[in-house]
Amino acid sequence: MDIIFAKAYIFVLAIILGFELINKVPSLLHTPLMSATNAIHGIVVVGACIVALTADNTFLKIVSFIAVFVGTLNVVGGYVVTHRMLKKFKKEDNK
Amino acid sequence: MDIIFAKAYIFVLAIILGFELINKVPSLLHTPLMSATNAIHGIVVVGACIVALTADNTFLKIVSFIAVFVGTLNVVGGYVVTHRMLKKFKKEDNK
Amino acid sequence: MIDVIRELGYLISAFLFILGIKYMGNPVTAIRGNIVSFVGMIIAVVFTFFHSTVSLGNLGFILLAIILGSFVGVYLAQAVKFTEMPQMVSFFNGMGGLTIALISVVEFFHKSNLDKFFIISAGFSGAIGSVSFVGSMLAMAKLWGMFEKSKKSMAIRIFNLGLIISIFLVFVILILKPSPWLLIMLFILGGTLGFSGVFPIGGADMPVVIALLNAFTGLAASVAGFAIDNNAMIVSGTLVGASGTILTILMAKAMNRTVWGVIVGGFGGVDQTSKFEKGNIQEIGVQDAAILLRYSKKVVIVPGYGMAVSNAQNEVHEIEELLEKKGVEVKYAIHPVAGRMPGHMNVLLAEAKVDYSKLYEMEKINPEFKTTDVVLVVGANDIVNPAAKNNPNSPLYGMPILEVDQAQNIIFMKRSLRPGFAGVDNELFFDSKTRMLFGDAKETLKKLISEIKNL
Amino acid sequence: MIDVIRELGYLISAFLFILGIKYMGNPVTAIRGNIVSFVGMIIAVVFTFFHSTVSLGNLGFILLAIILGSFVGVYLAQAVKFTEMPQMVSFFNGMGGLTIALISVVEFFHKSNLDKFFIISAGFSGAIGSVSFVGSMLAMAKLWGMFEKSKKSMAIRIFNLGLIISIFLVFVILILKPSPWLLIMLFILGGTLGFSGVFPIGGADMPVVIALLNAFTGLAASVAGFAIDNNAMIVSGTLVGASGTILTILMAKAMNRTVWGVIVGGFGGVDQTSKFEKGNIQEIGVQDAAILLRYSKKVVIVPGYGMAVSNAQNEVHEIEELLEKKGVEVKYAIHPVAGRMPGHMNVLLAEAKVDYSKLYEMEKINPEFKTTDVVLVVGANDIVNPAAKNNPNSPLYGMPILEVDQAQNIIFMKRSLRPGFAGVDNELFFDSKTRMLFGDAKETLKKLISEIKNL
Amino acid sequence: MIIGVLKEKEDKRVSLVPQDAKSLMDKGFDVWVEEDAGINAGFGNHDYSSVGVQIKKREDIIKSDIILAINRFEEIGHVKDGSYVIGLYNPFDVEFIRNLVTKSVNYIALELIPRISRAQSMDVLSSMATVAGYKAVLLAADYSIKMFPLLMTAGGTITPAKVLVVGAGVAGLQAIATAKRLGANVWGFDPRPATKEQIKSVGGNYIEFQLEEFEDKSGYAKEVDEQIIQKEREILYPFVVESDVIITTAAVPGKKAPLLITAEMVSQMKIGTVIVDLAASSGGNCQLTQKDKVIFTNNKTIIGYTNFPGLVPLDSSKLYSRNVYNLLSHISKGSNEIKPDFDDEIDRNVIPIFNKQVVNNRIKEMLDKWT
Amino acid sequence: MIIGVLKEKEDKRVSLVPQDAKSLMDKGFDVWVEEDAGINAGFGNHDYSSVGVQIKKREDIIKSDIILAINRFEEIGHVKDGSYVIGLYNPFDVEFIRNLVTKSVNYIALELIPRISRAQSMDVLSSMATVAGYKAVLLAADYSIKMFPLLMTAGGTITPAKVLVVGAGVAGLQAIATAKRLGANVWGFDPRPATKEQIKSVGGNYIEFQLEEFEDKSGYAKEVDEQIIQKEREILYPFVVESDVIITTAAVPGKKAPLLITAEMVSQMKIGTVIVDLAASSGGNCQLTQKDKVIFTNNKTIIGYTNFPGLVPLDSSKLYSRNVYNLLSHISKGSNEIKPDFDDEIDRNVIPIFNKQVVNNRIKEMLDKWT
Ligand SMILES: NC(=O)c1ccc[n+]([C@@H]2O[C@H](COP(=O)([O-])OP(=O)(O)OC[C@H]3O[C@@H](n4cnc5c(N)ncnc54)[C@H](OP(=O)(O)O)[C@@H]3O)[C@@H](O)[C@H]2O)c1
Ligand SMILES: NC(=O)c1ccc[n+]([C@@H]2O[C@H](COP(=O)([O-])OP(=O)(O)OC[C@H]3O[C@@H](n4cnc5c(N)ncnc54)[C@H](OP(=O)(O)O)[C@@H]3O)[C@@H](O)[C@H]2O)c1
Ligand SMILES: NC(=O)c1ccc[n+]([C@@H]2O[C@H](COP(=O)([O-])OP(=O)(O)OC[C@H]3O[C@@H](n4cnc5c(N)ncnc54)[C@H](O)[C@@H]3O)[C@@H](O)[C@H]2O)c1
Ligand SMILES: NC(=O)c1ccc[n+]([C@@H]2O[C@H](COP(=O)([O-])OP(=O)(O)OC[C@H]3O[C@@H](n4cnc5c(N)ncnc54)[C@H](O)[C@@H]3O)[C@@H](O)[C@H]2O)c1
Repeated sequence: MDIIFAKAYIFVLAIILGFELINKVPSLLHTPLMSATNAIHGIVVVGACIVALTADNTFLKIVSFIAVFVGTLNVVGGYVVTHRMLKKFKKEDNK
Repeated sequence: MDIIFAKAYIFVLAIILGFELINKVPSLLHTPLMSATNAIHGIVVVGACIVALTADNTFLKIVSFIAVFVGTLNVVGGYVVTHRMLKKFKKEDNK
Repeated sequence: MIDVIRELGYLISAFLFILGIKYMGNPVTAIRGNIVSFVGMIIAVVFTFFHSTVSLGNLGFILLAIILGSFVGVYLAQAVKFTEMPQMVSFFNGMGGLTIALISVVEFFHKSNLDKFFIISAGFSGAIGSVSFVGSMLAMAKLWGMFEKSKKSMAIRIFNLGLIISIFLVFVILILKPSPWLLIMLFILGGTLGFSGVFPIGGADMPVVIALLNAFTGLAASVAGFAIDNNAMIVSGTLVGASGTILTILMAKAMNRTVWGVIVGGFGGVDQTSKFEKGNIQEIGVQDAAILLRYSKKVVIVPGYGMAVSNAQNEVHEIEELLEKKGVEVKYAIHPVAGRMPGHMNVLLAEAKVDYSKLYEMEKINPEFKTTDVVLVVGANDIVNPAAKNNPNSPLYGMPILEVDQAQNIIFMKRSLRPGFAGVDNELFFDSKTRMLFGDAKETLKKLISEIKNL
Repeated sequence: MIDVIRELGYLISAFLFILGIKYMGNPVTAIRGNIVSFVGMIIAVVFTFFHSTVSLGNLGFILLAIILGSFVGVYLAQAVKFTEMPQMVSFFNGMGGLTIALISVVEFFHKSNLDKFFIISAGFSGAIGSVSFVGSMLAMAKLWGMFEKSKKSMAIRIFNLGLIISIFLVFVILILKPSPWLLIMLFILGGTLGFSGVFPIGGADMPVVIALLNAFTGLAASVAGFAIDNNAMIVSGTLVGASGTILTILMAKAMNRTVWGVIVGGFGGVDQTSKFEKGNIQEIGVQDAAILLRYSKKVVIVPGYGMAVSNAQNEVHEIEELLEKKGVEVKYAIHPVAGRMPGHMNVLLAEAKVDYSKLYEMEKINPEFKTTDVVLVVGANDIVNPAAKNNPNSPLYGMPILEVDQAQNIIFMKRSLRPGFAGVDNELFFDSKTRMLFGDAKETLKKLISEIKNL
Repeated sequence: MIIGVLKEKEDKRVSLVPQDAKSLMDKGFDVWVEEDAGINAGFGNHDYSSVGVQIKKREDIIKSDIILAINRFEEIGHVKDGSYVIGLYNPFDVEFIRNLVTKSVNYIALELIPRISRAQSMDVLSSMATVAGYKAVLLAADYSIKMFPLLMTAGGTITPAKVLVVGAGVAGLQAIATAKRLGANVWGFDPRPATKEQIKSVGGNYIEFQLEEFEDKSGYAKEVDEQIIQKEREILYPFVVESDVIITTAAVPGKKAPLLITAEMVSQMKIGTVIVDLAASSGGNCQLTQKDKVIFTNNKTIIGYTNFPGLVPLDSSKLYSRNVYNLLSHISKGSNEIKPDFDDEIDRNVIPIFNKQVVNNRIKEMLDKWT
Repeated sequence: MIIGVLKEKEDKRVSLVPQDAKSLMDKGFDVWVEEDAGINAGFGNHDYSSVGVQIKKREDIIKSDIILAINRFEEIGHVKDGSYVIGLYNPFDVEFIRNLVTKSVNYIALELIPRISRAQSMDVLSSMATVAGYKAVLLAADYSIKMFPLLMTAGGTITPAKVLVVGAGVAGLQAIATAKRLGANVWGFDPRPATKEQIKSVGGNYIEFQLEEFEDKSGYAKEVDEQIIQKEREILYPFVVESDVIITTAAVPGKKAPLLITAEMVSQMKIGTVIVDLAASSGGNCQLTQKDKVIFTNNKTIIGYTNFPGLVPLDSSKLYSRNVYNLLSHISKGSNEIKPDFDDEIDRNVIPIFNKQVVNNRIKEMLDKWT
């Protein structure tokens, strides 16, 4: 029971934090930000790895191989695309 | 183990949230805000109540009575003082 | 002990994600934000293999999958054209949804003890993952122009409602009587919903749809984290779910839509049409205009009668000073008949103490527009109307104009699409390089100024 | 089930605390914030009694304690004078620290199974609680002027270091060999540290000290939450600990101190003296000035030569318009010899298009200062110098001045404490109603404007 | 073709400045300038000769193909056959046109440049009105017994002058802007609805009085009947008696100016009030105005000059010259000759007399009405 | 005591305006005003009589106890025994003082009001300099062949006039501010270090040249030797030849004005340049300046008026009158009589001649030097 409540706290706190963080973002950053958060939910690749580690028959191995593969696509592709989008703001220097 | 980590997450998330929330506060609000957070840590009265509920000898009862009493002081006094401080901003209407 | 290390790693990566998202909110730190969150991701993945209870027997093919995935991911991300990036984001988002569905399937097949908590979370996350997967693929296809927007119809609406009800029923049965096939059926129904939900929505709304599906995937990742009891997934997924939701709302607002309007569109409801009758003008928000200006090298300000009417000369001067301070080169282009009397602009700008040396006559500034990043047109109209060059029937024909159409970007500040003194429509409003920034010039400039200050 | 309800209650109260703190950050919503967090507190307390494993036998005396505490708390909070509120906050903070120490003691005596985790957290939280308790009481006493600031000395520094080391040792022994007496000893040592740490710090730094102790109490509450396994305490305590820390830093910054400097002062190190040599002028930050202006009914602007030098007339006009829009009455007081030529201010303000009807001559405006909430002095000096009335030896003596000293508040915008044209010091800088807002007038006004816009 | 520039007799301006002379020569024209033609406008003979212009005697200039002179000149009847004269000679003067049409001179009337967008760069009337509006304020300030700005000084407060500007066309707007610059409290009056926004845009206060149907398609005002004028006077009255300076610019092209300020109103004004009547050439907006004179009556000053631009000769010459240059560039169609194209709206309007024919329709109608 | 106000002979100003006359009467003074004394400044006899002032003939006014006249007047030797005359008669004129001291008149010299804070409200020199600085610009603009503002028009661009202001005291600063208002490009020159910031604060550009030790304690400039003046001319030269308008205000109280613009420099200027020399009364800053005349030489205009405030009679009368009122209020110490207190810095300075004695030290020294 206790652990469930603890996780509920985590869930609620993370939601509030997510709202707080994004609240005031200029709209030109909307697309990069969407792309960046898209990369972050690529964290599912971690889940895919975990199930892949425990996969103990060929079917599960194949499925989890695919899962890790597409999850990695999500992560890596997501970050690279975001990076490319952001490069146009790269005038941090002359502030 | 799991529960400890969950609590660690709560701890970390709450710290970040605390920082995020206070980051840009006009300094005229510093004192009221200090007072308000002071009232919030009066949450220890909850702890005092819990231990008071389980107190099973006179010594513990007396000590926990004191604990609840001073904890309540913290809470109630804290909120009322904060409220008084804030009343001077009460011109929310003519915006 | 090894589990402690892993969990610490997760904790650090969660922290880095939060920091990354925070940095992403400001153009100055956005790149750093992306890198920080990338580091967080690497930590999360690496530390996953610090696990006391499972063997690392499958590590080989996992690494293979990761390496393969990385190569393909980098290739795709690099290959895509700048204009097609939204499609790519949508595709990657779909991949995330697919992963979640697959995880659920594997765990379902593999897990010996299927407690209710697990079934609920695995079913829920997988179903949403499927919606997100199929929906994203369709959104991508639509952005590539592959499906013409189909007509809204009552039929689709009923079909979608039916779909939702059946998903709900299958889910209930699954919980009561767990079976892998029910799970897969659930996912198929979810995928169908993803398709039929996105299908009726018009291409213009796709960015909002993608943002929404992105938030869905985040939520699904979080719930999947509950299912397989992984804190990294819970925290990160929730963050994305929450920030993605806000982002969807913000994006919809920036496009003058409501999220609800978009979704109703998806369910075959009536879609509102655009605010303006004519052509497809493109509006710009104050924040975007601020960013565009602040990150330019050279800005030319074109004042017109509207500046005089709204008495905005001081604000014009302020924005000029502000941009100069941020390293942008700013000049004024003064058209000989701007305003309503000869020298109208000069009188006003002198009053605001604009340096005379920053004012350029038409002949002097015209060759410079080619190298200008942004032209900020403050309440001018006729004096930049290309009809004066192109349209022999226009009453303006023959009047020399400021050739702002040669600049990279044009921001028009005026209150409406109404014409100027000559009463002639201005085709420049509909130019692909033009962004309209509607509102009283003085008020809008004030907002612009405070936005630029924050950059 | 009953525990589920309780935990849900805690979750809600945690949410309300967060919301409350968020609201507290803006003067417009601050009152609401306090009320929201108060509701959260009531929920937390009430739901605490929804407990499946303990009997409610002691409920009677607990309620008695709560009622008594409420009465006394309300009484004290109402009775205290406005100027003495910081003392009161310090007192209440001390009570919180005491509570934590007492909880630790009770749990220690009561608990049958003293695992390490409990001992560490109870000991740690109780010790910090004691520091906070004694430190707060002393800070309160100092604010009441009860202890003169003692000399810094090496002795205190060594004593404090010794104290910290012994606390550490006792703590280690306690963990290895738990005993209530060691615990109490730990608390006594903590209390001593609270005393000897705060003792050498000067009264002027007390607000920062109180803020720091407040953060300590928050941290202690959080750790105590770990000790007795109470989520409400963990979340709320951590929030307070974190926000209290930031707040301490901000407050120190606002007072031109560093937290580190204050603490070093506490350890008997060398205290930096104030930035200015003479008297005790009071500075004000831009944000506070903005709030002061925006929440006034009537503001009078006094422009002087400094406005001309920094060319700030447009900004002055803008702030006037802005305040008027927010419902504040704004007038200008024009002294006949303000600036360096007759009519200097008029020329500049006309250029900025300030309405002539807003400009008041000295004789007209002087009777109005009594009803003025804030006078904003923009780079003027001699023309508001009371020496012209009070000091027959001053070269200014006999010159009529703007009697701004009759207003409720005076904000001086200038770059330094340097005198004006006449070369005479201005005693008004040191008036208790005066706040100095240092910096170039134009720059400062720009910042003020954007702050006021946010209110 | 040879362009000849005459020296003006009673005007300090010159119709072509060295810079534009050079530009015309670059186009293939020859330019002759009468001795000392530009000296009063700030251009010595050397300034002309150094760009290649020939300095000639007046009798030579009269023989050139295109004669530039701002004002009518005696020898206008004795120029070469088929040559052009360009200037501001008032084409609405029936006698003048009748006379001229009998000679073999081609007449280009700058007053007739159409108010269309592409002709703006040739619009001498606008240019000169700009200068006139500015100068009117300076003259008024000079004759006024009051300072214009508000000044709060140790010797008491100088209140801002009250300035009333009647008619907010080009000259009126410039006058409002200039008076405002000097710190006066300015009121603008013009029944054309568009002027409300325009007056405010240069910092003036607007006197509420609008008449739809007051403006014709070309943006000019129409003539109105006495009843409306009476109404205007009533509205103006309280402002007139309060003002320190009044500048009147109300005009209807080719018509007599409306009489808005009666002698009776003048008598009610404050001591020292200054009236500058820019409409003096078409009869004046003030009843007491005397053409080309400054009169001082009843402690009020009334200025009735008709040539305000001539009082700022350097800049008004520059503007006039540039306008003429733009016109010549247009009408010569890239060659070095005047080649009128009567399908072109500008050419059709600006040349009232060509080859002993009255070409311009407005002028033709006018002549017809008078016969 | 009776205060008598004379009508000025060659000046449109009046030394007391009705409003201040009323205030003096409220203090117990009687006020007589010569017929039509204020008419040129905008105040009719009725304006005076309606506040209770008596309108009298000149011969009566001469008999009053305190005589107000801005300029010297013929009858100054024939006033009543022990009466006061108050005005701007130049107390540094040795002859004049010598003559006056033999009569039984008490002389209050407004030029001698000390520049201390509490005397600012009586400082006629500052007031008149303010008006002069303003008027100098308007006159210059009026004589100039150029417009002042920058105007980019369809007829080409009118460049802003270049205005050079030499000497940035009260008049100079006001001139800079006024020229700037009209849109000119203004350059200010003054070696007193404090003027750098001051010139910029009214929108002028500063010509870099500073001399420490140039300013005495009272804020006035000191006389400097020929070598420094030569240096100044060199620095000014490039600005002088570029300018369209030059306004000179350089002065040292009681001394001859520095000669900063030589005839040679004038000959190098552009055609049409206008010089307004506000220092004409003390010899002029320009070599060609002729006192009280406007000369046109070599195509340049040089204005040497000495009474600029008199050209704006209404406001300068108001300021003068208020200054005098403040002085009388001070010196009458609440009574209705003049009661000088020679311990007071103001009284000690402002009354050079009292009871046939020269009181003021500066004047005394001057007289001693001359004998
Ligand atoms: N300079 C002269 O001497 C002179 C004399 C007479 C006529 N003209 C003519 O005037 C025109 C001048 O061109 P222009 O580009 O300066 O002016 P324009 O073509 O008249 O356009 C001005 C624009 O400003 C906008 N506007 C008006 N008030 C505004 C406000 N408060 N905030 C923001 N925008 C505002 C209007 O659009 P919204 O209504 O949509 O806001 C309008 O389209 C030319 O056609 C010229 O020929 C010039
Ligand atoms: N009006 C006249 O006709 C006239 C003529 C001559 C003399 N005066 C004399 O001038 C004085 C006028 O009084 P006042 O109060 O207007 O001026 P003031 O007494 O000279 O004071 C001006 C103040 O402005 C501040 N300042 C300068 N630059 C600034 C900047 N960039 N930003 C912010 N503050 C700035 C200076 O303080 P910091 O250096 O600390 O910034 C200075 O103390 C009187 O003594 C008067 O007698 C007047
Ligand atoms: N588009 C162009 O190329 C262009 C160029 C210059 C001027 N214009 C416009 O042409 C118009 C006329 O300009 P203008 O200065 O040559 O006009 P103008 O000199 O003919 O008349 C001056 C003013 O007098 C006013 N007036 C006439 N009768 C009046 C009456 N009875 N009472 C009061 N006021 C009266 C008119 O409304 C006009 O504003 C203006 O609107 C101007 O903006 C257009
Ligand atoms: N505090 C007060 O009460 C008060 C009142 C009025 C004026 N003032 C100050 O008194 C000072 C003098 O004012 P004023 O206008 O009566 O001065 P002024 O008329 O005597 O002189 C005018 C200017 O000429 C300049 N000058 C003198 N010799 C020069 C030379 N060789 N070259 C160039 N410039 C030269 C002076 O520096 C001065 O600025 C100013 O600083 C003014 O601000 C003070």
